[in-house]
Amino acid sequence: MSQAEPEISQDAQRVITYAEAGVEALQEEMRRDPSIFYIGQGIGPRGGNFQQSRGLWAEFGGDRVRDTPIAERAQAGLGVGAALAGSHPVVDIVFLDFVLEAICEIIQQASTIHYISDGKFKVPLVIRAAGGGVRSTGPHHSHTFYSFFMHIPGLKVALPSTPYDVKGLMKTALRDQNPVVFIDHKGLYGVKGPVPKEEYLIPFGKAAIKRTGEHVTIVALSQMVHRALQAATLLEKQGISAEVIDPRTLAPFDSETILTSVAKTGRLVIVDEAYAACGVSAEIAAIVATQALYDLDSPIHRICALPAPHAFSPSLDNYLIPSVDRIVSEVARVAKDRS
Amino acid sequence: MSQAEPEISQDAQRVITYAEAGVEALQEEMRRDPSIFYIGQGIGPRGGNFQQSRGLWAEFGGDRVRDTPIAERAQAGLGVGAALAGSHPVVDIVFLDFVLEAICEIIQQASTIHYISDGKFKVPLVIRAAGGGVRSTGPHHSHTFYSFFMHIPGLKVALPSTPYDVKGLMKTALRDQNPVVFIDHKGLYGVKGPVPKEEYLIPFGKAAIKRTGEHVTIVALSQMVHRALQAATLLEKQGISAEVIDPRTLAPFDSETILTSVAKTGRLVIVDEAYAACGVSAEIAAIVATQALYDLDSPIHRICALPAPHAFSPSLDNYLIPSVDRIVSEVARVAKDRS
Amino acid sequence: MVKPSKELVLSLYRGMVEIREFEMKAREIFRSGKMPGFIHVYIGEEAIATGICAQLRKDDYVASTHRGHGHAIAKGISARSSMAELMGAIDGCSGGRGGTMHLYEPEVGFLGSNGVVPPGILIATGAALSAKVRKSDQVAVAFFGDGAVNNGAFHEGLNFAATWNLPVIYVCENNLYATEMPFEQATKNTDVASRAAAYKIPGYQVDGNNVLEVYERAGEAVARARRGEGPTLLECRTYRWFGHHEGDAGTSYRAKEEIAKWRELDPVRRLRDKALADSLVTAEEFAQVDRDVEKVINDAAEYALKSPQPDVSTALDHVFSN
Amino acid sequence: MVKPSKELVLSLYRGMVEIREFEMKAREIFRSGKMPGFIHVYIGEEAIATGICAQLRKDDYVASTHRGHGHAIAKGISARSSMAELMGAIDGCSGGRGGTMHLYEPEVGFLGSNGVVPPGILIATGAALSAKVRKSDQVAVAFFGDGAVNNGAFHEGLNFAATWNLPVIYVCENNLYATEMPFEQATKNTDVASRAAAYKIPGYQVDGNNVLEVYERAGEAVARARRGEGPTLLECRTYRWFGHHEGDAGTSYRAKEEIAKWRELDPVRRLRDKALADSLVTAEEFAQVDRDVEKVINDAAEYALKSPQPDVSTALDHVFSN
Ligand SMILES: Cc1ncc(C[n+]2csc(CCOP(=O)(O)OP(=O)(O)O)c2C)c(N)n1
Ligand SMILES: Cc1ncc(C[n+]2csc(CCOP(=O)(O)OP(=O)(O)O)c2C)c(N)n1
Ligand SMILES: [Mg+2]
Ligand SMILES: [Mg+2]
Repeated sequence: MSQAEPEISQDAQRVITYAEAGVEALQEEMRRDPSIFYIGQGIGPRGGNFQQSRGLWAEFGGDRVRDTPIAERAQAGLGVGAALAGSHPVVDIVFLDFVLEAICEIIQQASTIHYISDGKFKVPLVIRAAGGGVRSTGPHHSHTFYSFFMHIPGLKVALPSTPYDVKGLMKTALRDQNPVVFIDHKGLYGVKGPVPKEEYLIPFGKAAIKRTGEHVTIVALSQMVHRALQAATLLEKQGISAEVIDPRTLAPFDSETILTSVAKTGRLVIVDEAYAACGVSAEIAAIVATQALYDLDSPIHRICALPAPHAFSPSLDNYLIPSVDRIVSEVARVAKDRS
Repeated sequence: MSQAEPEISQDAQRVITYAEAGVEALQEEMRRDPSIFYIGQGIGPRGGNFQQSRGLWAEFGGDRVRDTPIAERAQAGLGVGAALAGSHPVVDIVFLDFVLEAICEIIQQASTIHYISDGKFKVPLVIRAAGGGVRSTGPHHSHTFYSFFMHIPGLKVALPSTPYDVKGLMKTALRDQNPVVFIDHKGLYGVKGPVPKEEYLIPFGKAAIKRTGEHVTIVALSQMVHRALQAATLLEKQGISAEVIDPRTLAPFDSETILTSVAKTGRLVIVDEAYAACGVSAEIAAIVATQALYDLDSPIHRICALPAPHAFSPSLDNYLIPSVDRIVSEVARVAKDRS
Repeated sequence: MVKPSKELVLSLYRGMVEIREFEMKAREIFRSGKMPGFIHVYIGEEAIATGICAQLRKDDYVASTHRGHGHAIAKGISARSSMAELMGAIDGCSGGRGGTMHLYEPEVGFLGSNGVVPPGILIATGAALSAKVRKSDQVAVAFFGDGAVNNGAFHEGLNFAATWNLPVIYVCENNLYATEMPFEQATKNTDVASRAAAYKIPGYQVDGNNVLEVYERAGEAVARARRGEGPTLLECRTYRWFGHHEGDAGTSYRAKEEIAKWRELDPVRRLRDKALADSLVTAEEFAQVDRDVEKVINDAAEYALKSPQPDVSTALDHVFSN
Repeated sequence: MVKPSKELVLSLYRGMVEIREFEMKAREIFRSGKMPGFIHVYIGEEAIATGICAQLRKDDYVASTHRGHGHAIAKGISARSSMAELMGAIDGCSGGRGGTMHLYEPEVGFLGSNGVVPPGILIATGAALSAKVRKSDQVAVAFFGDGAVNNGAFHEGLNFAATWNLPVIYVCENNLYATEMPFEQATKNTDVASRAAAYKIPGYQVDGNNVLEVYERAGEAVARARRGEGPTLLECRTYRWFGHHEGDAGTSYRAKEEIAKWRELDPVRRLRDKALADSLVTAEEFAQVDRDVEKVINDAAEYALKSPQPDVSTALDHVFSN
């Protein structure tokens, strides 16, 4: 369970963007499996707000790649119905924020039906959306409430941070027979990374150790993985060796990799762009405090969005979200704590 | 901050139900403040599914107590608009489950407007709903996702467990100038308790120590407060003295009372009818693991709903939700842990 | 209306009586205290599920509501496994996990009753979309009450189906009340069929207590959908004889005269009287159906009452599928 | 149409030009790279906000959309504080916390533009409900695009207002596209005004590029609402000259000819030409307005560009109110 990134990603020569990686996964799986179709606002000819569906409409046609009116609740509800009837729909809500308009269908219907039908019906449904803020997207377009989905049994949740992970996890999502909430990050769509041409899948529930280290474990999510890695490089100069773990999926959740790391480092910092209260950062803290209390040499520490709505003004916006500087200084404090 | 229940509740001679206590609070405040009005499904002549609005329509008339069609999103959206226009609406969604249909308006609009209008607009709005399961209410009528609201800054969240708390907290909610999500428990509406005739308010952010104890701190929420108290009585017979704390409001959250208690007992068990992952139980664990790690003599422990949809069948239903037996045995294990 | 055949009359009669007797039995068990949860019975409205589903193939889809026992039975879930489900027992169609508001059966295309008011509309629409994308000629039916039509999901669902020309039939069971709220307090436009115009689809008002009329209208709508001509909205006017759920007498907010008037329009008796008057079916033939059904229902009750509760060792099974 | 007075024409002209010039300036600043976020400009649609708001009192309410600069200015937020808000600066009407999609101003009843498509409909309806409960004669206006009408919130909001007879005017700015999606792909019924029938309220189609027509229709609807006779739906047909937001050219999914045709229907020029032809207003009088507005907008831009960003020490202020 607890290994550094598989070899394949290091060997890969080819470098593509996070958005392209998602498209490739969809393309490959849609070619393989005719039951997959894709619906959402602007995902047809336009190719998605973030180019996250570029080329799919041209290749698969309007029957399998459908632009929808602005009706998120119905989009999700139709996805559930289609999944029950044997399709494997991908419903792209584009902005994670607007998943709120559809969350009743995801939580009440999609997450429960397999269980309450005694396993008779399956709900193979991917709800895709991009979370996080980027360039003053402001209060209604920057949300990060992925903890809501992790709270609910019956949902799987993927939260990729690299092109490699996007592709491997999306392919897995499209073969999973359960509802999967697949959360990209708006700020990462243009980020490039190595993605092999050969087919690969990334299993759900397997964290990636994005950097190995000895003194402190940093668990970071989504875009914060990149900031944590930058911070780790800077911390190295202070003589602090940080291990950076990206859970990659929130459900199933790979506690083992984190527990193993904390057993080694004795220190845990969680970095999340979401709010702290009842966030994934709380859950990770709880997992360690309930299962590995005696491994800790220092209190757990959380670095999260400060508790205010997402502000438009760049000054506030940048201040509210964890920065590399903040991560460096707070991790350093934890690493040096000898209390 | 950290005191046992105020004297007044012990002295009170009068005993009324949880449902009646809520009605009384509404009645008193609606008499005092003409800007309050109340809308929801079946809260008019019918007096609410759970008699939670009994008599209000008769007293205040159809203008201030309005039955609505089944349109939760609009109910909440209208509440926001009315609050901006100077009213103080109470929107009763009746079942917490159906707050999901309206949560977009609560999170995107209600929670943000004061902040993003630079403090110019206020959103004095009470969203009322009853959570939890009772007698096989099943998968669509038993939800407990109050952690969602605790996650979001700008929302206050009340979660009363007794008639006394319902009345005092509802009165406070109706004087608060912020959106308050007020969560009753379906299974408690018929529960009786002392409620003084004299006016009182319970400030938000002040936990109640429902029972003092020495060996272990149990933080319990909503209906689980009652089960925890029953368990504490049984544990006493085993020589285990448990302190039972009810946070009463989740936002603001009274960490201090819990930290003080854990400093004394060295052991923390959290009992919640909600799921563990990213739940309030996670947040409480995180608060203690980040702020009071060295006070702990034993790993934190969570007793929560098992991770499955709410099942209809009584056998499963009872098994999935924490029972008094389970609380007794798991708390005893923690209290005796000498690892 | 075309003259119905004897077989058709007997089969529709049997369908309605089975639902009626199933519900009467469920009420009896509920009142005995043995049934968990809260049941919403369909008595008085049997003609709708029966007339509609008689036009469907086994592989067509139905999505239903909280008041869904009748739809389930009409679509082909057995009385046995329906009743066992109401008991929360393992032989129920949902293994006891779902209960009264959550009957499921893929074998007969029953995509679930529902504890939430409007999602069935969306689920049926989604199934219709799936059929269309798969180029199958299956059709989907959404049953829903008057309480659902003022909800946003109704609007979104019908707009999708109209725009994409999906093979779905929207069946509004307008029984004039949503819990205790009269429909005319929930909307200014109480003519549900007229709302079809907003989506540019056909909408018809149907006498929901006349099974032959429902059957005929359903036939047209299903044929239209099957031909790829898109959705239809059918407003079936009807009435529930009893309260919203068992425990509600249904008499505090509805006038005695109104209840009596609608009881006069009993769909079972109307079909029977008409067929007798037309000398199409004999009293003995009807009586034979009654006796058959009684047996089926008694057997179902016995079966359900004997079926055990799920073992707690299975409590975490089926949270996820493989 | 009644003959407009010279004062009215000049005031409507001024209103439209102020919005036009505000938006042109905002585009300029945006293109210079100094403006954060993404702006959605209102150019081409000025007649609607101007004509509607000219019928409102200061204490009436408006709830708006992502394309809300024009509504804000028409309702009385100054160009200065609007432009500063677009800069995320402290002198903005929302202190820089809201930005382009979140202008707020209680002083003039502006209940916010919105980053989410349909909630303004509900917010205006709620404000109207508040007015009614308070027995005030205030009215509320919801502006929204064609993109909102297929959303459930539209349906729920209009049904509430109709049923409760609320003083609200629903103004659909039908500019034929929602981002890149043509309205006829989003619905089968592209006649928005006709949808009023579903709620039994009056609905009118209005030439949204004719400010006098908008003004007149708005006057009737506001008067109706003020008299307690309930809501009205106005579908104002219009067109945005540019892309959905700055950065989208708006040309890949819209035909050149279509854009050209609508530019011909420029509401500012139409009003001007008509008034000149009627010899109601002189060219010099219009030119004077143009010069005045130019000054106001240049001043606003200067003011906004000088206004500082909020200090981070205030980042956690106003999360809660006392
Ligand atoms: C979204 C939602 N809101 C509220 C409820 C509670 N509820 C259950 S049934 C019902 C009334 C439904 O009335 P109608 O649709 O007319 O069906 P009927 O009971 O008359 O058959 C209500 C309000 C619910 N189940 N779902
Ligand atoms: C609920 C929701 N879904 C999606 C979006 C993304 N979005 C922003 S504007 C827009 C198009 C709106 O079109 P329309 O209502 O016609 O207004 P216009 O831009 O044409 O003025 C979309 C889809 C959103 N803001 N809110
Ligand atoms: Mg009804
Ligand atoms: Mg538009």
